[in-house]
Amino acid sequence: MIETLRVGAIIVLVVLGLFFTFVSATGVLRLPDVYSRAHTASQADTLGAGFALAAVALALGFGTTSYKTVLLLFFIFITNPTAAHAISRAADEQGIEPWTTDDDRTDRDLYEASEVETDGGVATNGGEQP
Amino acid sequence: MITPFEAVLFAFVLATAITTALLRDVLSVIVVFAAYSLGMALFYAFLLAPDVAMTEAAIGAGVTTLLLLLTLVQTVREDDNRTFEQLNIPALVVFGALLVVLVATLTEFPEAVGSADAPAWSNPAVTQYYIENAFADTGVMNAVTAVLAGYRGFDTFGEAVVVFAAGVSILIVLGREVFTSE
Amino acid sequence: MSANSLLVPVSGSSTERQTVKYAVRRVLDGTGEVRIRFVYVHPPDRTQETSPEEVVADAGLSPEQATRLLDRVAVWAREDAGEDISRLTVETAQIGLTEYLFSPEDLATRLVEETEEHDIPHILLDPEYNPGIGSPLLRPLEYELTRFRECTVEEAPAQLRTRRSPLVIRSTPVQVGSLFLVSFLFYQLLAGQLYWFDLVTGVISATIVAVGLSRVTFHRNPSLRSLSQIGRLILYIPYLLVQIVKSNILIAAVILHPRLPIEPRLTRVRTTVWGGIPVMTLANSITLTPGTLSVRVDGRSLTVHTLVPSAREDLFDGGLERAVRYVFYGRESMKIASPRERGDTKILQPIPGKSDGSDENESPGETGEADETEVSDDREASGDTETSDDREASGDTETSDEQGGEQT
Amino acid sequence: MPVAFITGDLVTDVFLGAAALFMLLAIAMFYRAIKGPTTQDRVLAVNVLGTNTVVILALLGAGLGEPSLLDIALVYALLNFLMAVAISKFTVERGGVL
Repeated sequence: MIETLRVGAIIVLVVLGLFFTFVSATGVLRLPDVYSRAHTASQADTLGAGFALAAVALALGFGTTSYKTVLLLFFIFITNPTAAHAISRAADEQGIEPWTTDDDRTDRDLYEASEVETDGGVATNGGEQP
Repeated sequence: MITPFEAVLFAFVLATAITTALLRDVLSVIVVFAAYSLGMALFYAFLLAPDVAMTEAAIGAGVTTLLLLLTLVQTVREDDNRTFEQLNIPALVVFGALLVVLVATLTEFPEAVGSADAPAWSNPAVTQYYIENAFADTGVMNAVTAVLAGYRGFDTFGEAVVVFAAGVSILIVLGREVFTSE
Repeated sequence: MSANSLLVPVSGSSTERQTVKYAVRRVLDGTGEVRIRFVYVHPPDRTQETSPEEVVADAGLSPEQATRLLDRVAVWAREDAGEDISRLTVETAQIGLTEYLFSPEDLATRLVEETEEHDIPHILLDPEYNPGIGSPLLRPLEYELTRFRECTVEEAPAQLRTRRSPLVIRSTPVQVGSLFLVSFLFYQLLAGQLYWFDLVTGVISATIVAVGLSRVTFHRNPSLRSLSQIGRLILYIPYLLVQIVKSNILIAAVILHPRLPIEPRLTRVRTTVWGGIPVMTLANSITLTPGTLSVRVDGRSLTVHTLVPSAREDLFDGGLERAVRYVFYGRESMKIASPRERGDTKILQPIPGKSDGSDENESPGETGEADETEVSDDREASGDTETSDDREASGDTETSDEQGGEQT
Repeated sequence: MPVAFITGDLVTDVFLGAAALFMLLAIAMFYRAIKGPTTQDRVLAVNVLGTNTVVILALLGAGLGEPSLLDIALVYALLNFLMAVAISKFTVERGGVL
């Protein structure tokens, strides 16, 4: 009985994890600019990973190794938003302007905006040239 | 029998590898290459080689990215708006020829290589020989070390030379500015 | 040039002692009654930006500390005067307590006023003098002082001591010890079993980490207060998880909606949490809660990208902010009003149809600098003096510090 | 190495199947890494891929009964973060990698 419950819980958790990761993937593909993509990347994905890792912890049983899953969960919950912040901050410093509803810029424009503003690899930064 | 997981993983690794080759922007290539190493780490993990997977994780996601970025700092990139490389026909021909040679060689290998009937597996005496005689033959306590540094010492020596050369090249690339700016 | 009186600004620098010695010798070269006036200049009050504990770090000394510094300097001067002490008058003063001296120019003007007031025509500057006023972008005090002709300025020929090497560890044993304990426990957790090899390597690794990184990890000694904070943090985690799940469902509905009904806007919130770790916790919580993403953190001011209006409303209602305040400052601080009520919120991009969205042709480099629409017009008088400039002015270092701590 | 496994092929299948589906989602997200348009988009996509990989590693660890894969997942979780931050810093300030 308790085993059945556990298997059921595992399946539910895995499915929830898959669902939220699916939302994250959809968001990364559908949303218009890097800022809004960072939303789903940091959030839906973190929750999806959380559910899936909870399922793994449940399957491995409490004790021997499952605390590593908890550790993993902890890391993901701290590092994911920080990474998303770092990425969006980098985008902001490069002068990529957030997309708004009445915006008709294309991907091409966004790319060029980022290229003009950055010195990240483009040879505009004179000091770096040998 | 190939599992669905393996099939998808194959597709992923192939996609990342091809994209790495095709993308024009070096920074993007570094990023995509990190994705490739994700796939490879998963492969090793799936093949139950956790130590190799761990190395791939550390090298692929961590060290390679940092080294490539540090190298990129020292270089100047041409400003180019194309996303993908143009196909270079001669290079493609060379690549195709190499592929044909490799595939032909691989299929012509004797069955023994990699198969379950390989002498190392089917004939436990081979393994047993190393276990029993490694110390007497080479004087090395650890059997793995004995095989690496003794029985196939030339091979290992070649590897060491390659790794050493790579290390020296990295130092030269990273240290270039120090040498020139003084 | 016969100088029988000198004005010496002091700041407690490493060459202070030599400067005092030189000043005394300089005035005693003259004849008759001589005097030295030591002044300490208080930098502008920065308590607006930082919490009381952190003010001491870089924003000058408290009046009591300044008095002690001046007393010490006066004692040095009398000591150096030796038998000529009868001729020497030592005066001390503190300035800047009631004024707002913002730039080196203000400071120079004030110092020159001081010389006129007390009839001291010479200023002696310590080569390491650092009033804590101004920034590298502004012209230095020496330049500003030379613009005034009323007095002469001289720099004391103090020998610069070599700077301390950054490898010298200034951390306290408590910091090293607690970091050692934490990293050792973490190592054993990863090892998973108690075995002598793991214990020995764990001790070695934890020692390296503790000695090498304790300066990066801690700003002050961990105390019992941190323990109660950890306790409240454990209470905070379930609350955060509920928030995450709740709003994740909402965002999932938005993203899977065929028409993708999003309305992304950059907003800025001036939060009422102070210091590195609390702001990091708040910024990360904001990022974790779907619909809001912290793009920049400058001191207390967060630039947040919001995806949908409802997420924006939640952000302005300040539930998370209140919870983070509860974690770090206790129950009392929860009474502080929400950002919306304080008027500390701004939408940095115009909302079409709500207010002026006319200024379209701003350059892409100035995200949200050009038009800042107040959220609610009736709150314009509520004392939000923040300009978009302080986004650059207030230190970006805080964020990078946090990330540095994160990686350790 | 045997694990505290709740046994039953159903759970193994669930984990391996979920791993395959996660991998499919990873391929979908990889499109963003190819497409860009900005470097930040690519870093973001690969960061999400990294989180996915961590999850897949954990699922494989549970599905194949190999808990040592969790260690790899831990290493990956930290290095993935490092990579995202390093590239972000690089794009802002050329050379400011570390």
